Amino acid sequence: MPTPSPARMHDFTVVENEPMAQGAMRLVIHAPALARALKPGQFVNVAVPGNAMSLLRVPLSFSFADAETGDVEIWYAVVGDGTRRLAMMRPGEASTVLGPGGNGWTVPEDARDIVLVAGGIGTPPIVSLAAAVRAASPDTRIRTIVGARSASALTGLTELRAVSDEVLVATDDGSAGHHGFATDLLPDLLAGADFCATCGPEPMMAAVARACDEADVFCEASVERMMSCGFGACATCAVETVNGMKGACMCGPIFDAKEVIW
Amino acid sequence: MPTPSPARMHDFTVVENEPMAQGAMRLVIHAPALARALKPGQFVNVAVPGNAMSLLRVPLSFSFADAETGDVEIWYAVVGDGTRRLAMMRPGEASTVLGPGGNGWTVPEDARDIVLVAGGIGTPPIVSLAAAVRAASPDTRIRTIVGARSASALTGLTELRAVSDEVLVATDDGSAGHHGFATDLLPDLLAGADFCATCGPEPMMAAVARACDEADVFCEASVERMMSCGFGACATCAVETVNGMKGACMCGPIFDAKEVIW
Amino acid sequence: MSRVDMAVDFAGMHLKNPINTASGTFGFGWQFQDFFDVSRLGAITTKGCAAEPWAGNPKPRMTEVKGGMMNSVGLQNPGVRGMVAESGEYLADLASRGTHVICQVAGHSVAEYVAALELFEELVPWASAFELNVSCPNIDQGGAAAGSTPEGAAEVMRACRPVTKRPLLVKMAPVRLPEIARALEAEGADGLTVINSIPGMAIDVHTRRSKISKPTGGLSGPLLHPIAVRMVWEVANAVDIPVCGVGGVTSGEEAAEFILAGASAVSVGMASFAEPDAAVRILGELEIWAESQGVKSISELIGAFEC
Amino acid sequence: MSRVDMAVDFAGMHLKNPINTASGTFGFGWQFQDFFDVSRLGAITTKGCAAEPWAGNPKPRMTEVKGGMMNSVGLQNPGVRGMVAESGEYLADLASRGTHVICQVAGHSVAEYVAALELFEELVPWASAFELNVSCPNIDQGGAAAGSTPEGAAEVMRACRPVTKRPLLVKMAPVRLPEIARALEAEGADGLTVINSIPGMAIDVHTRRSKISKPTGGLSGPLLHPIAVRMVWEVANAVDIPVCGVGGVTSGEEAAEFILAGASAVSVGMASFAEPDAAVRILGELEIWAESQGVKSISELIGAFEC
Ligand SMILES: Cc1cc2nc3c(=O)[nH]c(=O)nc-3n(C[C@H](O)[C@H](O)[C@H](O)COP(=O)(O)OP(=O)(O)OC[C@H]3O[C@@H](n4cnc5c(N)ncnc54)[C@H](O)[C@@H]3O)c2cc1C
Ligand SMILES: Cc1cc2nc3c(=O)[nH]c(=O)nc-3n(C[C@H](O)[C@H](O)[C@H](O)COP(=O)(O)OP(=O)(O)OC[C@H]3O[C@@H](n4cnc5c(N)ncnc54)[C@H](O)[C@@H]3O)c2cc1C
Ligand SMILES: Cc1cc2nc3c(=O)[nH]c(=O)nc-3n(C[C@H](O)[C@H](O)[C@H](O)COP(=O)(O)O)c2cc1C
Ligand SMILES: Cc1cc2nc3c(=O)[nH]c(=O)nc-3n(C[C@H](O)[C@H](O)[C@H](O)COP(=O)(O)O)c2cc1C
Ligand code: FES
Ligand code: FES
Repeated sequence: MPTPSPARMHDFTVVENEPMAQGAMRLVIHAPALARALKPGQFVNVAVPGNAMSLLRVPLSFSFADAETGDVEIWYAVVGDGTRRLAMMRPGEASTVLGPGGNGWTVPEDARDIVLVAGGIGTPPIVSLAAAVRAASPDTRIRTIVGARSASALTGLTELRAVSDEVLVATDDGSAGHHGFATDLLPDLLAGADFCATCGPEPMMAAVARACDEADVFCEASVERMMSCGFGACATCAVETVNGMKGACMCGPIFDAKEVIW
Repeated sequence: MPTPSPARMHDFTVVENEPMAQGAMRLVIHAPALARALKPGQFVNVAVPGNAMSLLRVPLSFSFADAETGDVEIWYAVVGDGTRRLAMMRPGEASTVLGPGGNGWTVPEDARDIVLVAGGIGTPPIVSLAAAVRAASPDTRIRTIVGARSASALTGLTELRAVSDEVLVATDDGSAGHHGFATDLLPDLLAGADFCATCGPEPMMAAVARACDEADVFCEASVERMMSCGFGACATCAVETVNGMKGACMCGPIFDAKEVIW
Repeated sequence: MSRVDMAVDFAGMHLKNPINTASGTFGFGWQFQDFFDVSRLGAITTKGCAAEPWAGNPKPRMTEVKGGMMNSVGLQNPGVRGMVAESGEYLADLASRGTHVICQVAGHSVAEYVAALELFEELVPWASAFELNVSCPNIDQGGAAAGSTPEGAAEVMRACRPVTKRPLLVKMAPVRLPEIARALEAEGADGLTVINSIPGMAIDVHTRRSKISKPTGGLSGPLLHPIAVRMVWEVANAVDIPVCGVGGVTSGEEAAEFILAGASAVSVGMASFAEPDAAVRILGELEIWAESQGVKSISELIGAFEC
Repeated sequence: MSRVDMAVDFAGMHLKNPINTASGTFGFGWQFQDFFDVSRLGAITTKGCAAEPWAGNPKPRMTEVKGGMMNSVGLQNPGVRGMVAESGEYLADLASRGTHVICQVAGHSVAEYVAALELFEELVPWASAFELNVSCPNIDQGGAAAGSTPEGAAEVMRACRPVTKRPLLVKMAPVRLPEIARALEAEGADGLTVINSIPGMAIDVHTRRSKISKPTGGLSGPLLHPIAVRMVWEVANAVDIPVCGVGGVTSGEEAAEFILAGASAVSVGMASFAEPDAAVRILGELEIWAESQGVKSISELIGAFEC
């Protein structure tokens, strides 16, 4: 029998839920057992109250999970009904969360020069990864590219600067950093790198995958799919790979970028 | 063209919403134009927030409508999802209400000795009627019977005592007043009466109608039906009468008790 | 002033906009006159009427279900003559103000449909079109049965077609749509209204009885919407006559889904119960959407679903 | 200890209680093993498997709709051999703990159903029964078509019947139920699972494209429930073989409606997604209801709807 999902049901209460960037919110929930269990790259699946017509949970990555305080931090874009309702949750409000879901990043043990590429609201799994790498190995070189539509939509700069050796910025409209795609900046960084991790819009990740392939750098990508269950029971989250369909919630969300058919 | 419903759309805010008896709540809403328009026996149709799966309003009678303060008082039993959500509304919360709906009582001008029979949560239209009759004519004799399952479920006693010449009580379990049906007490009161109004469970109203028929007293009854619109557009509220089907929301909720096929 | 022309052609009628009302949810129009200017709508469809008055079903006639409601009104109606006496003046005036009035025709048998339609043809010069309701789920014989097979539906259409030169629409049951649509088109239907409520059941598990007076009733509301959009798409792909979409419309975007799926008009149903001016709000939202699509006329969007 | 005997007989199986799981919403069982003791359920039905693995449909495969969800998974499955290799051990153990395992069989053609069933018959001694899915709305040929006419459904059944002596169930499409049910009964079906998801459509009105990768998908969730209860009632009245009710069950009372309408078993579907232990909660609620009805055995309540 394949290994079931590590996800369990947890109660949580909202600690903080505040705007953090254009269209994005920063949520802190208190869920001690979950906070202890989460590994960078995994996700959680949140039941958001307030709409009896909506039965499914909202799958979300996390940027920090603090085993000591029991808090988990989530950054999310308000895009539809579920995230709109989530944005209305007030500190003290309670609900349940399923997690951890998925596999997490697998940075090679010997990686000493890693490149991270985050786009839009794709920063959380990159932030948690960067922090973990830095904590584990103070002298691994971490260079990070963060992209967004516009300066006001950038997330995670402070957090990433705190643990990266270098942080480059790109915006579609040129309002901060490089005027253009995050991936424009990538080829220069890949020389010498031995691992790359990316999370963001699919076209961006596809470009990162291509660049890494050319530069022969092992690359992992965090792939999003519409998820109904988050623990392997429904097959709505399938990712087309060179090895056939693989569920994003169990075999992912982190995939070897070469395996994914972009 | 028949006369359209007098109902209009009103915003309201909750002023008070507190338990008043076993399973029953007292709600005061602020809706000045509605408060001015309501006549005893009419009803209002409240949009209760909190369940996107439930689209219809909750039709409710009123016990008091104060044209000066703009407040309307409603007594309601918590019986299902709509009234459960209503019970969760807090002072200051806002929504909309359609009203006034329906026709109201038509006490004969020359009625000088009236009998009122309320059962369960059917007191509100009886309370508003009693107050109006008393205000219009200080020396009309008002005798009232109030019934309920049990003492703790009785509503409106204080209000009815304030304006009635006599208030009799009946409870199914004998925990207050007469041990038995409200209608057991009726025949004695009907002698000499020239009008009777009743609101409560349908079997009770049917018994009142029969007793009035025997005593030859003109009787009006407030008839409840499942209502979808409350203003004559859907025909879900039909009441079988000797003159054919009549809509409870437009030709009622107050009917000549003789007309209704009980 | 909108920059998009909202007018559409529907079954020989030129509607100032695609918004219509679903039969049985809008009374005879005048019930809404104090809530909004009904003449802003493209059309209204009146409650189904038969040659003679019908009493409808016993109480209770309605229960709420998750995502909608279920009714067993059973086509209670005042009959064509009663309807004309009561509401004729209002409807004639509404028609004169440019809102097309579509009168729905009810019957228990082919002969009753013909009888009702003959009366309508004679008594309602102001009506732009008639809609044959061969799909009411709440009457014991006739309705549901007639509309649920291609043969039954065709038979009603064949008998009614000679009675009037005005457009004849058919309100379709949510079954075997493409087949029945083709059969109706072949018999000369001018347009199809898709869909009538879907039969459902709601049991009070404590009393073990139906929550309404009949074992089954007709479902309305948002729960129907994705099913109805699919059915409109199937019908629009199956026939050349125009379709009016009905089912669970509570917003302009939901109306837009019907239009993209191939509907030329869209009816608002139970949304008007809790919010009497829902139809005109939805019209406004539909207009905003049409503008966002960069078209000159909303008709360009009919069937513009890409797959 | 419950005072009500919750055991039911269903299609030759003696279930310790009527709660089953809907195919495609419960994986192969082991996905739920860390959420609750799966062996508390009467039965589970596994995801439809074909003789060979299927890749299913492109992304996106799911969208939420009001009152439910719509999927176009397209019966992605590892094939019978893959399923047995992956999940066989778990399922054999589950069966040994008294929970009946029903394996669903998928195919694009009559021959493919037979091929898959033959493989199952050979490889899964622990399965109590097989369910033919002739009604998947998400595959281009075969499924939907086969199950949507009495002839098509009968043909699949006729071809599969000789392959196994174990009970054969059929998962029915939400169309022409009584007719098709009678055809299946005549061909030797042991039980009917009513209903599969209803085809629907959800259009992104800004891009004018489907919200999923196919124009239509299968609807699940509470929006189905009153429709499914009606369909179970119709089927239970049409045939003598037992019925399993499926569609929108999120509570014991909703399961009870199916039982009153004539279902011997009830499957929990998408409710398990957001709440992995929904099935066992629903079982508990169903038991409380059965107790409240003053019966010795829940079987007394099967079809006990009064009308
Ligand atoms: C493993 C995983 C991790 C994620 N992490 C984050 C995160 O850290 N921060 C964040 O802002 N978002 C994240 N997402 C996306 C997030 O789940 C969706 O934005 C959210 O579900 C939208 O819900 P809604 O009800 O607000 O929007 P809806 O009204 O459902 O949809 C709005 C838009 O969001 C897209 N969407 C909806 N649900 C999903 C979903 N389950 N997966 C992918 N796209 C979806 C739809 O295609 C649509 O375009 C993640 C998704 C996955 C699968
Ligand atoms: C004109 C009128 C005046 C009313 N006045 C009052 C009042 O002053 N106080 C009060 O407590 N109740 C009153 N009712 C009844 C009240 O409308 C229902 O109790 C309420 O709608 C129940 O809604 P729910 O969602 O809580 O319950 P549901 O879950 O919908 O149903 C619970 C129970 O209430 C019954 N019910 C539900 N809706 C209606 C309805 N529209 N009409 C009749 N019965 C219904 C159902 O049959 C069921 O038994 C009145 C009803 C009408 C038609
Ligand atoms: C109370 C009620 C009465 C109805 N009466 C009729 C009718 O007389 N004729 C008809 O064709 N449809 C009738 N319908 C069905 C509606 O016209 C419409 O097809 C259905 O409600 C779906 O649309 P909705 O979800 O927008 O309400 C009725 C619906 C309701 C709720
Ligand atoms: C993601 C998903 C996958 C499904 N896969 C199958 C399947 O493989 N075979 C099948 O017969 N039904 C399948 N179904 C339909 C369910 O078994 C069930 O009939 C339907 O979802 C209605 O029940 P529910 O409302 O309780 O979910 C699937 C449903 C969902 C949501
Ligand atoms: S989300 Fe259900 S299997 Fe991945
Ligand atoms: S409630 Fe709609 S007509 Fe009376």
